[in-house]
Amino acid sequence: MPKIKLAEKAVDLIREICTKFNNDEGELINVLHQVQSKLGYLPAEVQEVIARELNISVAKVYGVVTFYSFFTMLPKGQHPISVCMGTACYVRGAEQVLSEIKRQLSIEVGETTPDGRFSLSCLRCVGACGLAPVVMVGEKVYGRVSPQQVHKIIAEYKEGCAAEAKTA
Amino acid sequence: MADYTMHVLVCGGTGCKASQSELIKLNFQNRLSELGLSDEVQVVMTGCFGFCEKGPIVKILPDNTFYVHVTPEDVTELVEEHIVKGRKVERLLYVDPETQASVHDAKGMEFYKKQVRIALRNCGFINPENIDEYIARDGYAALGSCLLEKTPEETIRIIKDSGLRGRGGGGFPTGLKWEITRKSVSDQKYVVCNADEGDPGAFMDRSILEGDPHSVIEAMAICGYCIGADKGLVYIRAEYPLAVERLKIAIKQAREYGLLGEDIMGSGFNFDIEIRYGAGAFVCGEETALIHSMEGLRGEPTVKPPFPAESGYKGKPTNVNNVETFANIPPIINKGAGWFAAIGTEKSKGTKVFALAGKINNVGLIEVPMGTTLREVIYDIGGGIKDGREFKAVQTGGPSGGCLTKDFLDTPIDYDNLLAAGSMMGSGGMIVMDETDCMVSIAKFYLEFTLDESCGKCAPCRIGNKRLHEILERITEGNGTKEDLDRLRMLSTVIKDASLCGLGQTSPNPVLSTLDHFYDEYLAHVDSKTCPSGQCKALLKYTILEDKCTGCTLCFRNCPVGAISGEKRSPHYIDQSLCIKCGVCYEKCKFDAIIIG
Amino acid sequence: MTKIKSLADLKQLKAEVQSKIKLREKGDHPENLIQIRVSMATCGIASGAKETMTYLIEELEHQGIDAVVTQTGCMGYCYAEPTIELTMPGSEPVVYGYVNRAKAQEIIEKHIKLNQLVDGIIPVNYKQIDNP
Amino acid sequence: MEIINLKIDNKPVVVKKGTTVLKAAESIGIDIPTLCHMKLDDLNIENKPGGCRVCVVEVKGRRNLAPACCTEATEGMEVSTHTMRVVNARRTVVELILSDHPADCLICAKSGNCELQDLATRLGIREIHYKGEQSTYREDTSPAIIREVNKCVMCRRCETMCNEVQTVGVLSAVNRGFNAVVAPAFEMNLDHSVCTYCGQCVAVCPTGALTEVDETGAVIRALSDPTKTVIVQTAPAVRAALGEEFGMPAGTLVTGKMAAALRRLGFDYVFDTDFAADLTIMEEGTELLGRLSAFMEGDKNVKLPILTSCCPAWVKFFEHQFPELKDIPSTARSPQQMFGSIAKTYFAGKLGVKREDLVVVSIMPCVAKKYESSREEFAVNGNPDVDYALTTRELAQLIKLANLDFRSLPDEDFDQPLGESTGAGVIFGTTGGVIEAAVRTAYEVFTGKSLPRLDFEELRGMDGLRKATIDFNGTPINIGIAHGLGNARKLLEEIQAGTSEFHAIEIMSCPGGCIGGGGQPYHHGNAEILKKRQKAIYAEDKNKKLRKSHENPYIKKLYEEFLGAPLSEKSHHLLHTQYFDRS
Repeated sequence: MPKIKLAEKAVDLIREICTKFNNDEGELINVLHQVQSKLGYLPAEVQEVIARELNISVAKVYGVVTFYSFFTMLPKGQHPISVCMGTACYVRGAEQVLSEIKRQLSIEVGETTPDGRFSLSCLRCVGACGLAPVVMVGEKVYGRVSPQQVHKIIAEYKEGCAAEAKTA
Repeated sequence: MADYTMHVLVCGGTGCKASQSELIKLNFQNRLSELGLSDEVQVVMTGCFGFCEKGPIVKILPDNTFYVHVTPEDVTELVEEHIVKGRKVERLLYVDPETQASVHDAKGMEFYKKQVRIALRNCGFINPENIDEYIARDGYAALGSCLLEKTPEETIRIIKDSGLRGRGGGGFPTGLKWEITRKSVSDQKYVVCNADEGDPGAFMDRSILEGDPHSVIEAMAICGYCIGADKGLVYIRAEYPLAVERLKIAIKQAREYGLLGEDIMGSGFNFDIEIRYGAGAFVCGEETALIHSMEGLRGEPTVKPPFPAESGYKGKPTNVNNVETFANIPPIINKGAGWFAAIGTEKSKGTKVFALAGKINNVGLIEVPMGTTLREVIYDIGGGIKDGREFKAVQTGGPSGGCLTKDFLDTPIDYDNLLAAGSMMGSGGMIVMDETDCMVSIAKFYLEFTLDESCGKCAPCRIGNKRLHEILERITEGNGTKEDLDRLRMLSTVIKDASLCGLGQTSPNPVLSTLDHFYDEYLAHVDSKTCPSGQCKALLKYTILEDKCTGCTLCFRNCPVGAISGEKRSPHYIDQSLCIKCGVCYEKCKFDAIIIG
Repeated sequence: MTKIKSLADLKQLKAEVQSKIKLREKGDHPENLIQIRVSMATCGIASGAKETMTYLIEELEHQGIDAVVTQTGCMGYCYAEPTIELTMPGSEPVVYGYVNRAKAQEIIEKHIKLNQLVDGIIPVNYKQIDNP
Repeated sequence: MEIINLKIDNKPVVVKKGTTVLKAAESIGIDIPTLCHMKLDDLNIENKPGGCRVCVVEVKGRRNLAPACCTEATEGMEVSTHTMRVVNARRTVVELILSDHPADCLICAKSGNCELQDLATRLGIREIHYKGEQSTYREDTSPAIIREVNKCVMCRRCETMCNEVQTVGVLSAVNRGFNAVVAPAFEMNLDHSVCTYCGQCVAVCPTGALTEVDETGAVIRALSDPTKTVIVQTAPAVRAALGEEFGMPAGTLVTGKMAAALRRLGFDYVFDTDFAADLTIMEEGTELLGRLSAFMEGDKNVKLPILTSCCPAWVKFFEHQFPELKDIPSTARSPQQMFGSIAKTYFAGKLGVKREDLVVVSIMPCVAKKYESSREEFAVNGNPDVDYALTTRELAQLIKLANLDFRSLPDEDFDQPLGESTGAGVIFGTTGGVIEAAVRTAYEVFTGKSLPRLDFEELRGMDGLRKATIDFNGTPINIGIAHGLGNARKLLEEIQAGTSEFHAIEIMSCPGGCIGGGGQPYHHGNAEILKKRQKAIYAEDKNKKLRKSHENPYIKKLYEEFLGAPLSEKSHHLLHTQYFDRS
């Protein structure tokens, strides 16, 4: 497996997080949470450092990472889109909304657009069932989304990017 | 400036609106204006009263009079009698079904107030980020009285006597659980709060943690005192950032007040709480899996016994209760076991919080006494089915539960009745479905969920659910056979019987309960290859009615796959082998010449 | 912050905060003090409760209306988020649903300033356990 | 001791508290089928995830079926092991497992030895009612082990061996649900991992998901090549287990029949790795004495304890996990490699055969030996000292291919000169044997006296960690023994911490030593088999005329004719090695 060398800064960051949890293997999930929130994802090299710091096998770390859907080994898009697939959203048409997003971005669930702008995932009930169906873009929640609105929501972020590019 | 002395509230809920409540409002306004009373009486449209069977509803303030079944024609009488003369219109008053007496003051309408808030008592009342507001509403008084005035045994006795059962789904008696953990001998024990609410369509625990985090903290400390633990852990979904934030604030405030930490209120009892995060695994709601997850492992369940009460977190006796169970503890201590036991049914005491969702008007969080019927929940609180459609089923218990039909609408909700009906209480998700929902697809939806969330440890759940899903997929795609229906049932029975944990043991419930109650719908899918509710796309058949088709060619031009043919101005035809059932032709046809069968 | 070192401390604190809240609600200027609770659980925030709350605070201050705006948890009316509960001095609390900026403005202009009810009231349909 | 009374299939049973329903049933002759469960008594190895659900039984009063393997018998319990409900569930579960399993039994490496196959036969599965998608994974081939992941049934035995017993940590359950499988991190190939190739995963895998690399074809080709001289060496533990493959009771010694079979297979010379084991003792024992003497004389730089180095999985283990200790083990090569080296120099010279034309085949109880023989440092100009290392199982396969009726073969002797060995060489095959052999020689060399006794009972046994102090004529020598890498890790950590009290430590990767090697006939979870093999090894030692390595006449001759003396320059060149930091 070709190894990408992690930036020293990233290694230090992981070490720091592990130290904060006393390098206790029982804190593995907390460590993974914090590292992912800082680095965005958990590639193999990161898991190797965590394994070393907590003195556990990297297979075990990988076993845990692949067990929990919250952890990802792939970088997410600039604007991660999540469609709630809880029952309430499902019976109110989340599937149609999802397929419309897939169609418009030409990606499947779990993928990122080639320009790195959007990634798509499904999640289980964000607990905003009153607003079903619910779509989240980053931290922002969109409620009562219809397939017709998908274009508008995506455009918001496309324009946002364009505007950012202009000012930058 | 108007200075209203009287208000007329007209229900604007969906059900009442359908019965002309807007016209009622208009009539009121017109009549009042004619009498020159517009500046004295204000007419207001409200949200749903949750009493749709008796709608349209009109309430007149300040005398709190509640009129039912009001028609637009009744308005004149109401204005002239009640508003002008101050005489109540007897014939429109609500009649108490038990006493057969007309109710003059809505405050006396017990029936109307179907909800009793115990677990949710502070949600929506206090600022969850301010411990003082919690204390003002009796917060931490229960902890204080336990620590300083009661022995652990006495406290456990109260919980046992109250009849409280676990609200996470299983319904194990809480007091008994505490007693068993108390009796386990160990140098260290733990209290765990299961806040890994993962049922799709359930958000009770999230709401409690967001609205009243201190009640959970207080209850955990009481539990710690009872079982002999000085450490508590809250296992919470990482997908609930707001709940986490509020819980953190609450823990900090409790520590600052010395309500967590050492020597709480001078009792010598120490207790503190840590937060552990879930990471997106439904199976971690199962207590042994939850414990493994807290230990930094894959959240795979292990065979019970040993139960966590004997060997749990780090191999030490551990008491696991869910959020709602804990939220019930302080009021039980404060108001006594008898008070709590007086609410609910014989074997299910107290109340249950439900997250009401799906095709229902008033999606929301409700808390009703055990024994309330589904009909009351759906029609009197939930405001009935959305868009005036027909009720078809209600799904309780999430992926572990089942679908209940009309026949169960009058079944009182409690642990045992739901189990007997082929569903279960579960953690409290209640999803309402209408006639447009295909029950085979619903079963498939839940199976998909289970499939995604199965840990993969035991063979029946890992492979069996995959096979169940494949069969359902076959059926919804029109490739199912009658033998498939038998296979579904046989396989479901074994998965239930032989799986390792609660997830697998209940995962076929959505299949079995829909097979039981909607067998005809399954049959339609496999026999005539039709989906009665029109949800299964592969089973739809679009056809053009010759007598209605004008040959406008609009469908022909819009069909993305060229499945439609026909001469201009003569009836067109759909080639079924090419049709991808996208429905564009159906939408475009201006003459209703295309039907879905 | 002082520690609560005994049951007596807790009872004393309870009495203090209760009277403080009473003061806030009924207080010296009962004619002026208005209380608004904004339901700020996930559903509410997702529906814009934060914006509503900010608007209410700013607008009331701007207009010089003495009111206390606080956040609270889920009131249970998820279908009608954002929801607020308005208590006018001396009156029963009234719950409003779907309170966006426009609705909030209407509530200030009509209910708060003129003491008129506004369309969109949610009838409270549950029983609260009474606190001893 | 608390006693539990219960009823199984209406028969009363009395068992100790803590006994499982499975064991309780077994005690009255009720054989409940199992798949994932594995318990090796005396070795503290147990795998009971309760995951396969094959052993489910009905317990009165319980709503669901309970797994017999991890349900403790309780007072008054009433268990039914074959009601229709149970039988139906059990069959359905096996059908489900088969529905996600390739149906290539006929050509599967495990055919005939497969526990899943046996189960399907036993339950009379004739049809799979629930067909559907099967898992597909990439096959992973390494120098020693092949992972055919499609055949994984998630019994987790390999995971238990790799993590809890061996503490190597290569394998873990990964993913979840239908996609859950046991794999190395990132589903990488084994040869990129820290796998030691100990083969314990292979030894316990119930199906064909984990097997050794099959080299029988290459050996057949070499045997049929007239230009090659093909010689064979057989490791000590093979003779105590090979008979099992031919239906002989465990613990039957088949040394003579094995030699006869090898000769009939067409090997030009049939030699014994035990010879090389004696040679190892000469080198390693001398090294030990050298370090000990230096230590006694106050040399602070001397590295003690000395660690044995005959086990290739153990070598790879410390190269990955304790690279900073790589100066501590003896530099002596393993007997297999010493044999190869001597064969391709000394013996090839004697025969007048070119190195390239001499093919050295070894028969090993081990899969790691395949890896060891492929290590670059054990080859000259790309020509390995040992060309092929077959497992005991592969040899049995060859014998069957050659239509030999193994049981009726006569007993024959090994060829000379590399076939002569002492009892010391034989006991290399069990835990404690290497160090006992070393003590026999080192004592006499160190003290200059003849040993009063040859059987060191204090060094023998099956405990994972053992220690003993041997009196070297007034000098107490502390000896440690570990088998199973998890136990080895404990001793290494002591060394790291500087708290080790030992002068010499023997380490074997496999539980029981080579008799429990990954290449031995499958024990199917029966630890009694290992004990019987051990007994056979000690019996062979006892029957030998010569039982001390330094008394082996051919070893003496080898030094005289070729090597000079132990640790001579030539010895260093041919018989010693170095270790690498692989962390």
